[in-house]
Amino acid sequence: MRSRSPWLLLLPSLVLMAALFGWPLVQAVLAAFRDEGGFTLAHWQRLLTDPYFLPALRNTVLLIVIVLPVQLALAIGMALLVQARPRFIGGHFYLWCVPLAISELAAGLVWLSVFDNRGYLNSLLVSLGLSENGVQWLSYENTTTMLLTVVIAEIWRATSLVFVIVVAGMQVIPRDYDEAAQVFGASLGQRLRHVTLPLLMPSLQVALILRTILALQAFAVAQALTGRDFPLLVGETYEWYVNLRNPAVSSAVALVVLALSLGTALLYLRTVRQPEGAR
Amino acid sequence: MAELILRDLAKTYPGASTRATDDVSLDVADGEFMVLLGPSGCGKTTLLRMVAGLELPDAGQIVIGGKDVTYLEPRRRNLSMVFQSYAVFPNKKVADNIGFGLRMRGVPADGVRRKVEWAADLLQLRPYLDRYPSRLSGGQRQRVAVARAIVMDADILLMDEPLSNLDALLRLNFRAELKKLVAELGTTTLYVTHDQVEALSLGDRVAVLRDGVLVQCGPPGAVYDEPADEFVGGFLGSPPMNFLTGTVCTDEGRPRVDFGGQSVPVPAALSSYHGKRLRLGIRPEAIQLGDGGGLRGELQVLEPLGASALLTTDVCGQTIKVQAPATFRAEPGRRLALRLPVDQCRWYDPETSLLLEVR
Amino acid sequence: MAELILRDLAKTYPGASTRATDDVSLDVADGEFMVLLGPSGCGKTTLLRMVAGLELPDAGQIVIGGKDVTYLEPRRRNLSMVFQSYAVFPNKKVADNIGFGLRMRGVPADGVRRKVEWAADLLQLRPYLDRYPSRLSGGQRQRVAVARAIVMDADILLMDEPLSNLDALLRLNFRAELKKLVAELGTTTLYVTHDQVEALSLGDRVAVLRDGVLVQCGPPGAVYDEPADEFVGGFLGSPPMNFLTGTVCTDEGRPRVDFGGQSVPVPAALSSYHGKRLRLGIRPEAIQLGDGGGLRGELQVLEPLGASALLTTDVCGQTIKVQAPATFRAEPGRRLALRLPVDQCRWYDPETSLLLEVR
Amino acid sequence: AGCTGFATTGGGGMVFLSTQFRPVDEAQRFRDLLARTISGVSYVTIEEGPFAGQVRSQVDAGATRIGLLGGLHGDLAPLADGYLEDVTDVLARLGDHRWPADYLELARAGSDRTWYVPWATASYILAAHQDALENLPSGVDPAALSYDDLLDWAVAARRAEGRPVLGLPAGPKGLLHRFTQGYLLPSFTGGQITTFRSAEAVTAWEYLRELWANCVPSSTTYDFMQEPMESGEVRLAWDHVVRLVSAPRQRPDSWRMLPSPRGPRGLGYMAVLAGMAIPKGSTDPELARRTIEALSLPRTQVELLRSNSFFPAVAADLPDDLSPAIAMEAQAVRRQQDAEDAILSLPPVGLGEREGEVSKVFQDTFRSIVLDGAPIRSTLDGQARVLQGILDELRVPCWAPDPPAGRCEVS
Amino acid sequence: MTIDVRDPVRPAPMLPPVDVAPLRRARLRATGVQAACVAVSLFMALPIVLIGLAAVSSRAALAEFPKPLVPSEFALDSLLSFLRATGTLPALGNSVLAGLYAVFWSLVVGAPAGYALARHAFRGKDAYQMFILLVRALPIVVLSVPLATMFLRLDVYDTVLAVTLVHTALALPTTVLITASIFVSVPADLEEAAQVFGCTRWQAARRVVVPLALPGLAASSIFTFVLSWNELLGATVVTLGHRTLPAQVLTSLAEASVAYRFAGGFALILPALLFIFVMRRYLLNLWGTTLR
Ligand SMILES: Nc1ncnc2c1ncn2[C@@H]1O[C@H](COP(=O)(O)OP(=O)(O)OP(=O)(O)O)[C@@H](O)[C@H]1O
Ligand SMILES: Nc1ncnc2c1ncn2[C@@H]1O[C@H](COP(=O)(O)OP(=O)(O)OP(=O)(O)O)[C@@H](O)[C@H]1O
Ligand SMILES: [Mg+2]
Ligand SMILES: [Mg+2]
Repeated sequence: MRSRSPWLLLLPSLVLMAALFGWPLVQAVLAAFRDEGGFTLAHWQRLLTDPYFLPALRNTVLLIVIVLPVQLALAIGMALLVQARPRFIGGHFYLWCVPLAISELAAGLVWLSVFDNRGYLNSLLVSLGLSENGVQWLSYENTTTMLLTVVIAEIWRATSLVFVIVVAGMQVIPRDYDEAAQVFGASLGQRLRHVTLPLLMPSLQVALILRTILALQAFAVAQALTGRDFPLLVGETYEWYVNLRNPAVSSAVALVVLALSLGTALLYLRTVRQPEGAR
Repeated sequence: MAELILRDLAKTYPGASTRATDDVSLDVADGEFMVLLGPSGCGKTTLLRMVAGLELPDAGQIVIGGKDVTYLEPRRRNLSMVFQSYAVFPNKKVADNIGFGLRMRGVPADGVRRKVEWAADLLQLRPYLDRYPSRLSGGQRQRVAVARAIVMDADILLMDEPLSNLDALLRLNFRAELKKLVAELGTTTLYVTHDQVEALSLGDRVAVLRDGVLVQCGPPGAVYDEPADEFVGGFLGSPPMNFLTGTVCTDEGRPRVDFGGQSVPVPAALSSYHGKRLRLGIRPEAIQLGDGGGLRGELQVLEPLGASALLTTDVCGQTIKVQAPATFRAEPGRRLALRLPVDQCRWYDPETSLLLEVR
Repeated sequence: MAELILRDLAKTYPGASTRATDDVSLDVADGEFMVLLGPSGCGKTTLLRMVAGLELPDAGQIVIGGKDVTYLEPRRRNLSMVFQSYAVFPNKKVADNIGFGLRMRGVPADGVRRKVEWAADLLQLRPYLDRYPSRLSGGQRQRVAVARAIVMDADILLMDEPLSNLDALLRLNFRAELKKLVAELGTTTLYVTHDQVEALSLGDRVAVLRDGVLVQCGPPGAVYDEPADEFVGGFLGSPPMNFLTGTVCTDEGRPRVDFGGQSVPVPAALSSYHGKRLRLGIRPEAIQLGDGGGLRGELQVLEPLGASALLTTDVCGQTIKVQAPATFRAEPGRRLALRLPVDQCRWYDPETSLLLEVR
Repeated sequence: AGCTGFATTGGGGMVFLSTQFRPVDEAQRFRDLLARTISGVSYVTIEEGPFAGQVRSQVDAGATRIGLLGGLHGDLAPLADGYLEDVTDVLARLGDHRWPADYLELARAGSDRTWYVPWATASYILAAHQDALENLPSGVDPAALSYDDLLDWAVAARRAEGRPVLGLPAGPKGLLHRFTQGYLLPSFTGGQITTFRSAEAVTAWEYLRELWANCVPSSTTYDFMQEPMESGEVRLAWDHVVRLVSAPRQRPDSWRMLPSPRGPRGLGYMAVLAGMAIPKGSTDPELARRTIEALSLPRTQVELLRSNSFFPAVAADLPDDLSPAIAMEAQAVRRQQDAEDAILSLPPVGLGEREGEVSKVFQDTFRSIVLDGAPIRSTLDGQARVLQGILDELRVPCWAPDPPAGRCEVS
Repeated sequence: MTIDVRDPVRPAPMLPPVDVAPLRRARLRATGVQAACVAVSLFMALPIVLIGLAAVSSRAALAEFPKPLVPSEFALDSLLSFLRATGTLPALGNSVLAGLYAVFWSLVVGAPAGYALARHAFRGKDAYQMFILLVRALPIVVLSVPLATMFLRLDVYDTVLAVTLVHTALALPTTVLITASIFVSVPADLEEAAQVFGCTRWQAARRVVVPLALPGLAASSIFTFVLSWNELLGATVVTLGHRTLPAQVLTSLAEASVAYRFAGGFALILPALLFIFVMRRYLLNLWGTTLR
């Protein structure tokens, strides 16, 4: 039964992807290296001298490095809460998935209404008398608070994604293993480290890969909150493509995003995996 | 190394209509080896899980070493357990599985390794220490589960059918080792098995459960020889005890029981049952095939069992199984004389099916 | 209702260094009940899985009912199987689990229901038909797996330790029913068990595997009485056969074997081994405790086993286990006279450990 | 509907694809207007980016599904060559509507044919709240501000309120670059491109720095001034008329609309031009032409002003019954246009799709100098090189207010 | 002779009192868990409540500072005009169609691939995974024009089918990876049992594996639907007169006044909330008790 080729099952997806995106993809890659005169690196030069590019790269990486671990930890924590089956878990669970339903833009708007100068947070601070005019959370001068707000908004918006994957993964782990670990004296932390997380590896791997890739694609939240004061790589892609009408440079940025995504994905595939033969 | 006391443990699974264990009380002395026996679904696993703390009782109390642990978290009970489903961690190699509990306790790596190798040798798992469980056979996996439990030197050792998938030889060897081990360490052990031989040879005492109720508890010999009720007698022993219904009558002042044409003499104590119906219980191996005397039965089936032969005979319409020497040969239809030694006969009240005190 | 032929089946698991089955050839006649015996990890499950088509052999051939099925998909082989791990579908209620195979075959609902109820009654699963397997005890789950397999009336029935988690009584009953059932339907059966009694009482023939090699295959009595090699003798029987090493000498022209001080007479055929070392194999239950004659052994341990007592004795530094009547009583240290009936003695070559043809 | 889906264009009919009036309420108002004007046309809105993509891919594939296009000059000009029909004839037929020559010049997009029919215009002005007016330094006429007055005002207002109240649309979708391009630089230097790195430009940027210091810091997130104005965060704002109108519309009494300030060289201002164009292979060129004609009627254009606050592109008399907010805007715009020292700046002409990059030069300059505090001189030199690079590639003449020399160069 | 159920040989020892401290701890822990749940719920829900409240606030109420949590004045006009606008309802229909189609097709195409990844070890596995991620990893904006051209040539331009295709392809990586991670956890012996009992591989997967993998399928369905529901650019470039809801209105949201933005944002999330509500049961697994 192991002999039949898995490629038969993979074929439809391969065909669909190749047919829909294959050619456009090649074109995009070519565009980044070509102008009328053939091969050129001019677009990359243009990109590198652009004052937004390096900050965008830095912000993107920074955001992912901060947000991802927090989300992962939070999602696992939330999934464990679900496993504990407290009362009203159905309701809680539902609320926790709700951000999934919210488009990036709407999410940005929501948090803008909170962090805006005259938003809910400052309203609260002012009415509590903690501050006279509120804090300028989103001011371009406050890089830290700006980053903080984007981080909070991203955590709010996208933790559900990780959470749902992790919960789905936890649902299929037989309870035996956890019970055995309990009997053998493992504390909650040890059970997590030795039993739950390793068994969850496939799901964690997927959650990490998808989350990283999607995080690299997300910019509407940051844009809604901070405008271009907090540029992100994908935002730059849009900027170059849509507003500056320069598909070539846009493709170049896109390729940077692509490289980052695939690089991290490969890293996860190699490191976050169950050893061969386990399970 | 602790005494285990169960008091009136009751547990009903959510949604179930009957109790899984029904007021079970059991005292297991420090270092004692207690075997739990009972038909499938009688609540053995449930009991073990309550002792382990994986299931909380609805009522009752569990005391380990003088300390109440009824509701204590499993990991604070200092016990170890072989799960009926093995529950061997699929993500850990065999060696890590076996050493798991020790490592959780903070035993240094060196000590863990030594213990693991010791257990692996005992259970013939040496060649597999470096494999993942998915690449083991069923019996090998079960042995990993056993090894994981015995390395722990816990106060209480719970084993739920730990040898069910092992071959006789391995079992035999391990049984002996286990007995020695437990005796050396003085671990209090609660052991579920459906293997009669195991139960009788391993247990200091045997507790028989039925539908969640503890029916009898005593030394193996006592439970085997003097089953407290017909259920125990019918359950223990392979083949089980024979039961015959008869009526007490008196012949020349001495009471006899008549099975519908044939009768046997019974102890004088049974005279008070004159005219009443009684149930006679006798083990197949207690019946002697004589040349005459006793009951006459007609041979129906002869099954060779290797070390012995099992005869199914008909006595006045009631079936009696007899264990005969392996060398016994006879054709079905032959008439046999079955001698029932009086001291091997047990008497039961047909209504309550409880053992009657005769002596 | 088909003959099963296995020819030189070899299988090495990817990444494993040794063969799981090593050129196993076995013919199971139409309607025959073949029992597979062997130590844990010897390749029994692997063999069954190859027959089922779940594992493809590296070499060799499988023929069912005259048709080569070596590489055929499992579902076209018309067989059914009890998995060692049960593999009961957790998402289906017990009734649906049992009826699964029938429904796959398109049997009408009514017929399925009838069959399911029949099997449920047979395995005492009636009260649980409407439950999900997670709410069953281990033994109950195993019975579901068995029920699922027997309702199928398949050509070939594969059972991998199907009763390992059941109590003796249930086993006994089911065994009888199974035997009847299989005989009625004429299903060819391949049955893995480690229970000796089961193997000997159920099997038309018994096949013994060791490290992936088929060591002996024959009727239960033959395998038990005349183990083809020391391994089989030591493996079968509980307690297993005793083996004693001795040297052949001739006393007054009649050959004897000397065990280091004591000797027993042996058949004349063994004269040719004069001066050579031999191994004597004898079953514990074949040894008679006499008043004199035979070998003298010193009692070391007496274990009561219910239906009998197991004596461990020392004869000239070699251990002999003896099965004595349950009533036997003696203190360790006592000297016993052990009579070894000549026709119960088997002789083995100490080099190859193969049985010597003596008669 | 299984595969095709449900039509979202209302009645169906010819698709009028436009980047204008995207917000739901605006789109709805325009649809109503359109329905009153001509039938069989569905108005579909789209963002600027996909707009160009759509038109290009449809025309390239030879399967145009659009009848009529609407967009700003900047949206349509890049498509001029190859994707749009020549509408010179339409313009000729409508000759009596008296479009300003500047607009017609733009509509040619640097060629000798007309690619779109000017449809509506808009401009950028100041809006001031009553509270802010109270802080106006004495003696200053709010309707004739200079840039220094504006700065003084902003400072005064900040002192009075305890926080800055001047807002500029420096968000990602904000139009601040139009402020520098069309207002600040022309007012200070008299040019847009040629004077990009002049000494006067340095003064202008120094000024902007100072002004920015008195701006609401979250200005960098403002795309449109309407919300901060409504919320009271901003009391004094500069933006596109459409993006200013909602606060005064709600509280006409609290707000005043003012012409933009003037600088040393005059009052630089910019007009935004929307146009209608016919894509190559239009589904219904006839109906498209009729629609253009109908929407070019002065009457219709006044209605557009009423409903969507875009000013007529044709010469039309504004009626007296406009809503107060629009009337105020109209007045401010007119004052701005009619000032004797007015300097009209155009959005780039003939740059096609590189227009955005020119805008980016101004945005980036703003960012470096004002936000990041980079030295002005060197920043201007650096950006001038980028600008020059683009212009060199395109070899186009300059546009107003720069002198239309043979080739445009940063001096 | 005695029957010693209670074993009177040993005197019954004095039993310590039942120690309920662990129960108390457990209750405390349960309370802690509940508190944590509530905290997370608040964090997750508060912004939704805010946007909901904002959606029904009047413009004046939105402009207040400091804002009270509950708006001083309610108004439904933004929300209503939003709903009444031309095309909103058909667009809603299109979105639902596209979402459901995309869920269906991504499962049909993606789940088998996920299954193959989970059950087979084969060369090129990593390469396949990377390829499938490639598309997600490249910002789709740079693909938009060629994509639209292609659909025009294929004559499926401006249909829900086109949107479905794009969304299916976009959702495919998620579907493949999530389902694979779940299929890995479904014991292989169940599938083998099904095959022995007469199932084809396909039937075995459908009858045994799929029900057990339900949480994973639900998770990936949620992702697909939500992705399709919120996806803007792809839908914008391949449609014109048969827009999905985001393409129809989301475009304008960024430029509308706050009141409209909140109203629009809120209107967009409502149906997705409903969908999640339905799928939640599968995620939490109806048979949660039966699976272990
Ligand atoms: N998937 C696998 N990969 C590698 N080796 C395996 C795998 N499955 C089984 N083995 C090895 O192959 C040998 C035979 O295994 P098999 O499961 O057939 O044993 P078995 O006779 O059924 O034993 P048991 O009675 O313990 O179930 C064992 O030594 C086992 O370790
Ligand atoms: N989770 C559960 N929910 C409901 N009923 C259950 C559950 N687990 C077990 N039961 C029922 O409780 C009874 C006792 O189960 P238990 O597992 O203790 O039996 P057991 O003695 O271990 O049997 P076996 O020898 O078959 O393993 C059985 O009838 C079983 O059906
Ligand atoms: Mg059990
Ligand atoms: Mg096996």
